[in-house]
Amino acid sequence: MTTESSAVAPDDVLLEVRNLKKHFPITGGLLRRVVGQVKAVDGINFFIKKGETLGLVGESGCGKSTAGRAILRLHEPTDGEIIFNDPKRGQVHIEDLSFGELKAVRPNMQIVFQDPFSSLDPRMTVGRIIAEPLVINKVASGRALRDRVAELLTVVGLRPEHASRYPHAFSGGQRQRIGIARALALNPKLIICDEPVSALDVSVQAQVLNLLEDLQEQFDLTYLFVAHDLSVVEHISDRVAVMYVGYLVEMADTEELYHNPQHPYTEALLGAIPKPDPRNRHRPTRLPGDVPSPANPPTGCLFHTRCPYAQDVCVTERPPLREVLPGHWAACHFSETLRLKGVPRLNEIPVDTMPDANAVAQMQSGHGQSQSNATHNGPGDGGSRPPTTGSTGTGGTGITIRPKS
Amino acid sequence: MASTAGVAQDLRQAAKDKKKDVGQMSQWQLMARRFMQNKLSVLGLLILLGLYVLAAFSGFLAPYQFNELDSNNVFTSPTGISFAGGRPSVCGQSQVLNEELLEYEYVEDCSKRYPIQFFVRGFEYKLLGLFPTNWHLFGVSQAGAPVDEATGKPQEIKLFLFGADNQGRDMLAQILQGARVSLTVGLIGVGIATILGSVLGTASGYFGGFIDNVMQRTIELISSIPQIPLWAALAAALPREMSVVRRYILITVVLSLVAWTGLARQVRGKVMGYRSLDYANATRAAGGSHTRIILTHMLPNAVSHIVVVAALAIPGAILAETALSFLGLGMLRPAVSWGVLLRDAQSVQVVMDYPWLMIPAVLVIITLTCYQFLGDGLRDAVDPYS
Amino acid sequence: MADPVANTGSTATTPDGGVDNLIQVENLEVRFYTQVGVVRALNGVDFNIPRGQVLGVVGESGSGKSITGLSIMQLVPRPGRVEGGRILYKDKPDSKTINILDLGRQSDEMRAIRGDDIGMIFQEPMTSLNPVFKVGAQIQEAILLHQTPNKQEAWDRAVDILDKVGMPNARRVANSYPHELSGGMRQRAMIAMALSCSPNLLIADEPTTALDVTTEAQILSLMRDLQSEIGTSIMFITHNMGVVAQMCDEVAVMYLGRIVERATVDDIFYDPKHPYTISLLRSIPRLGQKRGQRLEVIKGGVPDPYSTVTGCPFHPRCPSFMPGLCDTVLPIEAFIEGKTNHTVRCHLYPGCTPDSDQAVTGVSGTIPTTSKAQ
Amino acid sequence: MVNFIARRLIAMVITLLFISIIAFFLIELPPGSALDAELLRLRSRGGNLSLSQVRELEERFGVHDPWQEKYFKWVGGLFRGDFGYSFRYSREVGPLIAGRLGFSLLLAGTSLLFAWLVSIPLGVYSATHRNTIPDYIITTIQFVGVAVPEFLLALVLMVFAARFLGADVGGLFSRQYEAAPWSWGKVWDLMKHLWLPVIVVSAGSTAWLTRVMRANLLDVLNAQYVQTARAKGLKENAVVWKHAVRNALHPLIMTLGGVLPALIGGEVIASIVLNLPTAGPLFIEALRNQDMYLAITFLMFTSVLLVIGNLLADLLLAWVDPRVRLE
Repeated sequence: MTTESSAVAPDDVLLEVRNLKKHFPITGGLLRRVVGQVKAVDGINFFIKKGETLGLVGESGCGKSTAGRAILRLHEPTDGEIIFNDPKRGQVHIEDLSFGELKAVRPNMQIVFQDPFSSLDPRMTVGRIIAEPLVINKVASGRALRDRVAELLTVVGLRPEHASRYPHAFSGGQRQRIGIARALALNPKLIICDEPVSALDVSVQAQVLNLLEDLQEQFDLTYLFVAHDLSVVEHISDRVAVMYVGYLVEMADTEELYHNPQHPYTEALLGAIPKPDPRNRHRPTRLPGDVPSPANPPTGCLFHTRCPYAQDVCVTERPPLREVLPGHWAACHFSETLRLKGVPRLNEIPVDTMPDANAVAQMQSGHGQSQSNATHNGPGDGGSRPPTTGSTGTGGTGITIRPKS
Repeated sequence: MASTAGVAQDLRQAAKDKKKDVGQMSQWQLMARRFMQNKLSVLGLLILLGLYVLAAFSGFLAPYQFNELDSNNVFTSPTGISFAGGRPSVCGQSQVLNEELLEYEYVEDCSKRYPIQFFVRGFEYKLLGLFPTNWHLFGVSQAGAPVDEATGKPQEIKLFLFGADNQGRDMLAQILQGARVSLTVGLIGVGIATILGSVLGTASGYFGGFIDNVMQRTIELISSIPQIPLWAALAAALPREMSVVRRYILITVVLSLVAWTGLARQVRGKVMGYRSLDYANATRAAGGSHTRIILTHMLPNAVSHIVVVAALAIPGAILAETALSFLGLGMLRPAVSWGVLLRDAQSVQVVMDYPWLMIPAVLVIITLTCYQFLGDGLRDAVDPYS
Repeated sequence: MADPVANTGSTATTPDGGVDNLIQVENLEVRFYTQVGVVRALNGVDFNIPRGQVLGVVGESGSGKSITGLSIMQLVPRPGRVEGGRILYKDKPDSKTINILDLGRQSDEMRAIRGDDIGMIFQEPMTSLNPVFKVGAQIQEAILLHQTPNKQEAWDRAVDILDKVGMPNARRVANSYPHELSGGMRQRAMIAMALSCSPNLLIADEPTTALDVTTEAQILSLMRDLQSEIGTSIMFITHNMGVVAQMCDEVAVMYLGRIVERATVDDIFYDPKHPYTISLLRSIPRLGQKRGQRLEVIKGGVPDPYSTVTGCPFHPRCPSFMPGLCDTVLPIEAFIEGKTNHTVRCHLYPGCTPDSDQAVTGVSGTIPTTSKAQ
Repeated sequence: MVNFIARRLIAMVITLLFISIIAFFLIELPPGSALDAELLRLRSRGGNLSLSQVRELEERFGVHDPWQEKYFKWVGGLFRGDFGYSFRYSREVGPLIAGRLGFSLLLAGTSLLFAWLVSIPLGVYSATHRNTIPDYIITTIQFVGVAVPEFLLALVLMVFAARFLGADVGGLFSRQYEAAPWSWGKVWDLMKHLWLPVIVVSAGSTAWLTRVMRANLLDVLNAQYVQTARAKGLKENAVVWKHAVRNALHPLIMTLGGVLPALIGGEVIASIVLNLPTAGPLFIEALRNQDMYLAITFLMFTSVLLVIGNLLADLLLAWVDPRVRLE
């Protein structure tokens, strides 16, 4: 185990990634030699502080998921350092660990997957799925194991008796809760959330996001939140890193990054999101062309082929990720000179776009307890907040939910 | 999405049954449920089970020994049974030489009827290969049989349900005895192939790389030789003089040597698919070893597919044994299998004159069709959308 | 069945002052007869698409929005069947109204409408183009069917239309196979194909869901440009409220095979009435929203299609659930007081509770409906 | 594409090399050589063979040579067109097998064509008329078709033809043409005899291919691009035949590699029952008599055919599906 101390990684940094690379070979030609590399991740640097959420965003194929998995060595990284601040062992270099050493560190870093269907073994009961990490690491057995599984199920908003059921009996949102319970089983410090809500229906997405936030508070978790939906990332992250074709192009605090982007790609991404506001229709900065292939990335700045501000130097020279403002890194030659447009702050949006909070409260009190326990209304999907008990709103007619106009 | 729809169907079905909480049903139970919904497959399974039971009790069901020669009954056609008097009985018959054609013909003598008796004593055999006994399901009462002029002994009145062959052997006895070989040789051959194919396929699919490459090339190589000629060449390599049991074992081995490649290929594909699924990754992230992943995730998930592929491979193996025996390269007399029996029915003349010799072929067709129904039903049950 | 005056949800009018609806769907019912039971995919859907406008159809998976689009084309896949209702189509403002459902699925008249009068784009650009034919040939095929019998002319037009949808080097693209194009390019090619015969209506079934945001932005602005240029009406099926806000003039919100609210896009976002619409809007994280602010949650999930919910289909998840009413009586569609183009299907509003003491009688604009409470 | 073909060709050569080794061992495996059998036969005719004569014969055929030497001798011979000597027929294997192989090829090829021509329309009909009575009938016939052993079908058809059609069955030629030189009459006579073995040989494959075609087409008909084609306003026939079938052929072509060996196997069995002058019966005879060179030559030839067939399948696939060409 490497215990090389690092000046850059102070104690409050839980994970530091230096120059991480993951290349996948391409074979071809007469003899199926390796003729090239898909540079899925091509030298990225970032750190995550204890207790924070780092959002990792980018379009499909930019390498964000690969990066997340390489950190856990689910993909063997090609190059680079992954320094994890293990609570017992201090700073360890994940990439150097042997199988046995890795096994000792792994309980502290877990993962939640995107696909709620393929991430649960259909042949195991939910109880066995959640217990598996505990069994592998011999943490608990027998009665203690059962109790722990029941506890975990309760924590994620399911019921202990669900342990004896099989995954097929659960909806997408509930399955995602099971996946989260499994990740929590070993009391990890870091959880890598690999697009945990992108396969879910919009109404269920909010439930899972809220659960993740609650759990973070409750268990002092640190998240690496990989996603492509910028609104979701903004909602959940303390800091955000933006990836483009295997590189990190920008990283900053969430507010700073969204309101004051320093890289043209970030600006384009933010501008491209269709805003749920019909009175504020806008024409996004239309990026020409497509994302370049990571098998054949462009020279110089990777974004120059589509960048509206590109100049000659961008074609030849690859800009490094540098700290352009305190705590704000960007990989652009012209960050200082460009004035890029971010997202307008909330208070810049007309007030009446937000629904009235009072109405919400009233609506909440409107739902009674006598609600039918229809089979489809799976228990545990009811959000992590206990339902408000109150008078049954029989008299509720149109008046209660009219927002201010 | 497809799998969701499938599950929704199951849930719905269960809601109808209201017997058990589907949420607590394992995949196997769900598959069994889906399988039972396929009437044709269930029918196939029942018929097959019936055939195996018949084969297992061949000694009890056959009134005569399968290798008992009887020159008095060469090519006897199936005996007619009459129910006159409320009891099943048969007529006596005598062999007459047709001097024009120089062939034996049979003349029925129904002046006296010989009742069929049930649970009679006959030749000695071992029930299920274990318990020596001489009880048989049925036999013909010999009371009052005419005396044979040539030998001076009473003529034996015989009941040939399926007729007799060119040496006067009872076809029913032979078919039942042959079923033992024909129904099991493919099954065991595929069984061996399945074990071989699963182990190699899993290793190949899970570890990939060099192992996979060698395996893939080997499989390609073996499947570049046409099957039947390869089978034939392998079978021909077996020495002709060996005991029935040894030949049986070796033929099984020959069948499995060719059949394992297809299985290994399929298992490999499945395992490769499962390996990339995230539940395997979750186990790795929790520190699980390869052995654990293979044993707790890969194999249990692949097993159902292995069963399906194996079930679909059995008809081919049975057909191969029949064909080899038919060609004189598989089982040989004194062993009896359906293919060996059909060897006697190679020419049009025989088929036209003695159609009952084709009864084994009918059984081959029934068996193979049932196995196909079974395999199809299993496949649909395991994977309703592929 | 419906009083034509009731459907005033449009700004487009005929010369004589009436409403000019390109498509008027009335009480559409679609069911799927599967081995294990009947799925009621659509249970009496009413809406209209005014000429030249963009109608957004919003809903989560299983709400029946895609089936609605396919019904208009008479392309509902087996074992689905359109069981009732009318789909009235008017080629030109002054032409005769025809009921599409009266035409045989495979009839010449229906095929003349498909591709020529109504074009369609699907969600998965990766699988919507036939992998074994060149992109140009697939567009040419549609033009040959409806526009010109001349092959060369059709090919040239195909190249033209590819150029028009912003394909760089349209000639080369026309000669490529679909797998040689990226997802965004394929979706452009699909749009080109759908628009090749200048249809009156374009049904876009989640055309950007599978695309990345920057590509989505390209496709959306392309569709907007083409819409204003050609004047095509669009039925835009999506679950993304942001896309709805940016693209649509009118919105229909669907839940479990029913339209629960219909209004202009402005009303949907600034004055939503149905608890489902409101919850949906609040549960999506918005850009610029402060971190730490909790998202509103709709409890539970969309029920599986085989189960039947009595009363209002949304009642098990509804925050304004009224026991004894919502779980027993199916609300009918009624106009919001004082609005002529905003309907809702919720017991909270007068007129929605059929023949009941609680219902305020005499409210104008209650749409008579034949759908029966299950 | 050039790379692709080149790689396949290299793979072909290597495969054949390995097959030759396997085949060689297979035939060498049984105890006692073909010469032993031949000597036995000579002795049984009464002639007294001296030990020196036996030695000489053994020397000539290299019975006691180490296996490598035998193998290389044999492989070397292959390249010179010398396939060895058949003891049983006392002739060179080459000319003995050449004529018969032609008929084998004709039979297998015609059967393949027949199987495709029948199974594609049947499969398409079955898939597009799913769950109708004709579909059930076709499906049932398929199940039985796969289950009926070739020899049985051959016998049944022969009985049928002999009894009801009065056709002269068995063999490939009528007596008057058997030894006659090629003429149109002879070709016509061949056609008249060929239909029966073709049906026999192709029955199993036809049934199987119909099944594959039906299943694939059902899959493809669910594909989005089929819906796209319908949305264009194409006629259903055009949708099915132009857009769906071409994509559904893909797996069918891939199974070509599996159908060919089945056809060759079927050819062997059918030829025995129908008494056809093809290479199949010769092969079985050779195996029974341990006539090594004859058997091994047949095995090699069929393998070569198979490997070539697989190459053709790959090329056909590339032609039908542009995505394969990328490779």
